[in-house]
Amino acid sequence: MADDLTVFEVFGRERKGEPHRHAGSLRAADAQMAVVLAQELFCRRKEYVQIWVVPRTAIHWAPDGDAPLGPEPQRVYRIGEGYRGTVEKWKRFGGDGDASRG
Amino acid sequence: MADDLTVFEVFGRERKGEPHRHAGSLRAADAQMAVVLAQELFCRRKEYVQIWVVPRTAIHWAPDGDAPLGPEPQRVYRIGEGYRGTVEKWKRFGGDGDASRG
Amino acid sequence: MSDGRLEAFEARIARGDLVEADDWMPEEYRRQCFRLIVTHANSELMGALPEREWIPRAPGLKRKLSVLSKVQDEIGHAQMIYRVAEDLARPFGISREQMLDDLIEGKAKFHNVFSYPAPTWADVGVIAWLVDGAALETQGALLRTSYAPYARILRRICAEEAIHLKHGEDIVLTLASGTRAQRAMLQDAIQRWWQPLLHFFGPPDELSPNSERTFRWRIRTRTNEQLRQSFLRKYAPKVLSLGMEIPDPELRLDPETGDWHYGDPDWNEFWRVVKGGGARTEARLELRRMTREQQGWVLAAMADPTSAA
Amino acid sequence: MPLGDELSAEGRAALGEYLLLMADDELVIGHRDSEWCAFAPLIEEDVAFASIAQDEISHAALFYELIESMRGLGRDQLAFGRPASEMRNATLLERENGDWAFTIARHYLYDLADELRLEQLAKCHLPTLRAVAERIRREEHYHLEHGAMWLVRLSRGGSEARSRVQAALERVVRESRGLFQPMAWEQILVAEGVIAARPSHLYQEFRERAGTALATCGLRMPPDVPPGEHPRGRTGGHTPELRELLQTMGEVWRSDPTASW
Repeated sequence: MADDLTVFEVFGRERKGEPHRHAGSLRAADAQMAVVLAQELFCRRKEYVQIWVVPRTAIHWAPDGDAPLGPEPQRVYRIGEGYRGTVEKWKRFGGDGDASRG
Repeated sequence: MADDLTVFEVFGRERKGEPHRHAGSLRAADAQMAVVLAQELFCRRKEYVQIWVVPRTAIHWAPDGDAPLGPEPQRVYRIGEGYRGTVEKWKRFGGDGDASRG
Repeated sequence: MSDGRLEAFEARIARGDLVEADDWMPEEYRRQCFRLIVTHANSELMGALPEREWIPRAPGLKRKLSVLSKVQDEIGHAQMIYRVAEDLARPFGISREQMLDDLIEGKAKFHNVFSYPAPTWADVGVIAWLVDGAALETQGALLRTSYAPYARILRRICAEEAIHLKHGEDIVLTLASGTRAQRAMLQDAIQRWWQPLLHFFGPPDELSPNSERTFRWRIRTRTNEQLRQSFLRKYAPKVLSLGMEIPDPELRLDPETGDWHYGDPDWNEFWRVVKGGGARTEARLELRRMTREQQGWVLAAMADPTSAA
Repeated sequence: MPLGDELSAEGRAALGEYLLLMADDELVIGHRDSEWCAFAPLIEEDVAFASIAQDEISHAALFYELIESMRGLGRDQLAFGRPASEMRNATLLERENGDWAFTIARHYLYDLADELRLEQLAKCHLPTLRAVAERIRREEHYHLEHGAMWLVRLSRGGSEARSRVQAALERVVRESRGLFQPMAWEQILVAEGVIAARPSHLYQEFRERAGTALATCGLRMPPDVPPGEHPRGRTGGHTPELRELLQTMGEVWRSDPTASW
């Protein structure tokens, strides 16, 4: 019987201000039932102020192969590491190098 | 015109063992475009090892918020279309529409 | 009936609660949030244009990559913010398309600074360092805004702006320690950008009905003057330490208060620019209009139902 | 051990020429890609295409650094300091961007040609060059996926989009032979075992691979052009569009090449 049920992924928001996080998955005949079940399974102790329920077949994911997401190695000019020389350069002007970050 | 494009929600896993967290959303013409664009919108700095991309219309939620989060009035997304068409490597394009990424 | 909800809403805000996209909110709260957020999105999109002119001319492979990456981030910020604005404005029936049309037809506002020309490479350093520094002040203060979807994207925007700041510093420091011509180019850029930077924070808050409500509902948490002072405290000393002059004879630090006193930055110029009179405003809006016409066919191809996979 | 030390003097010179050709290809297409920044047809695509532009420029930097290790000329000197007559890129890549259909069609077919070239390099026995080729191939995987996605979308996006993309393919194919222009030094690299076959001999396989790929996108591969009309960018036969590009690109750097920027 179980195999004609659809798998749904469940996401929950723990508090206002927090993004939804994956909480688990469940099997159900349809979306309405999945929502009811999810509230039962995941909200009994008010763990979440809101839940999202999504059929697994509607999820598209990346990466598809083994290539990692994002460039390898990391692009240094996109992160702070690419500009570590500025601390040194500020010293030449008597600055202590990080004041502008307050 | 741009507002006819479907809204997709994006979830990302920061490290192995971490649950997927909601990272944001984007508009795209279809799931293939959404997955390709989501990679550069959310992973330019290696923020995630994997991302899930879901059309917003496939999301069912509870408890009901007060404002509709659901399907865009002009373009109701057909759940059937949610079946996972993919763009394989250049040899097996999404063009023939049924290759599964599974 | 809704008065009950208004009280409850205001009590929640006063307690420091946050508002999510699908929560009930007074229509005026939604309108005020939308006004602030769509102006921010427009500013990010228009803000990319002065530096964008320098991607093709950036000297050296590292600078070419970092200017391109920075402008890409600004477009990425616009994407995140328009998405928040779209979800917020759906009950008003306003789409992203509508927001872009209003921007192009000069009906929508964006930050004054992005109407100014960027004639030299030094402008790229000054914009990335000082204009992004100013933006980081206002955005940092908005991290505590009550509208949660906006606060969430601001965390990422501020983290990326902090990297843009280092990229800008690196250019400015290289010019400041370079040839006489490079130092002169830097001084000229600071000369041109100082007044627009003071304008960036807006005139001192006369408690207009708008600003009073944005504070009561904790959409904004710091006044224009507080933000301007915070900017001056951080950046005026650093500009001076480079041996550069600041074009304001009255600029001085008040040792007791730690505040900087500055000469009147000509608010008529500010209002003239904000109402679309900036030197480059029309040219940049025209650029966006032309692009929209040339690419209408791509948007049509994306929306074409026959092509849905 | 600098790259190519175990090769003969001619072998090293030939390798330097091949690296310069690849570096100039990637730099010029990366520069053209970057011109779309802030003006792509959809804000979400604007961000994605700016990453592709950065990839190509970064790949150019990798090749220029390999040449720097062999000839001592700095990577910025190589990229910003040479006139059009010394640039080795194929003319197809220097053409202005035109509409989105031309940009996508050109990029996709160039990515296919580049993939063939990189597959060959990934088998070469010089470890440094093999490692660089491997890294670039990983990032090019995304370019092919991005190009395929757009070609499928445009070919099924209604009549105007379909005719624009088919017309763009006609223009691109007319100049794609220039990507495989025969060069004198090719034979030396084969003789010294750096690569298994002359790069210009990859043209037929390129046409087959492109034909298969376009068919699955629902598009026709335009016919080949008669041999006489092939562009000769790799031996200095450039267009005014490259001269203008280099003039713009070098404007600040050339104002004082000895200064640090």
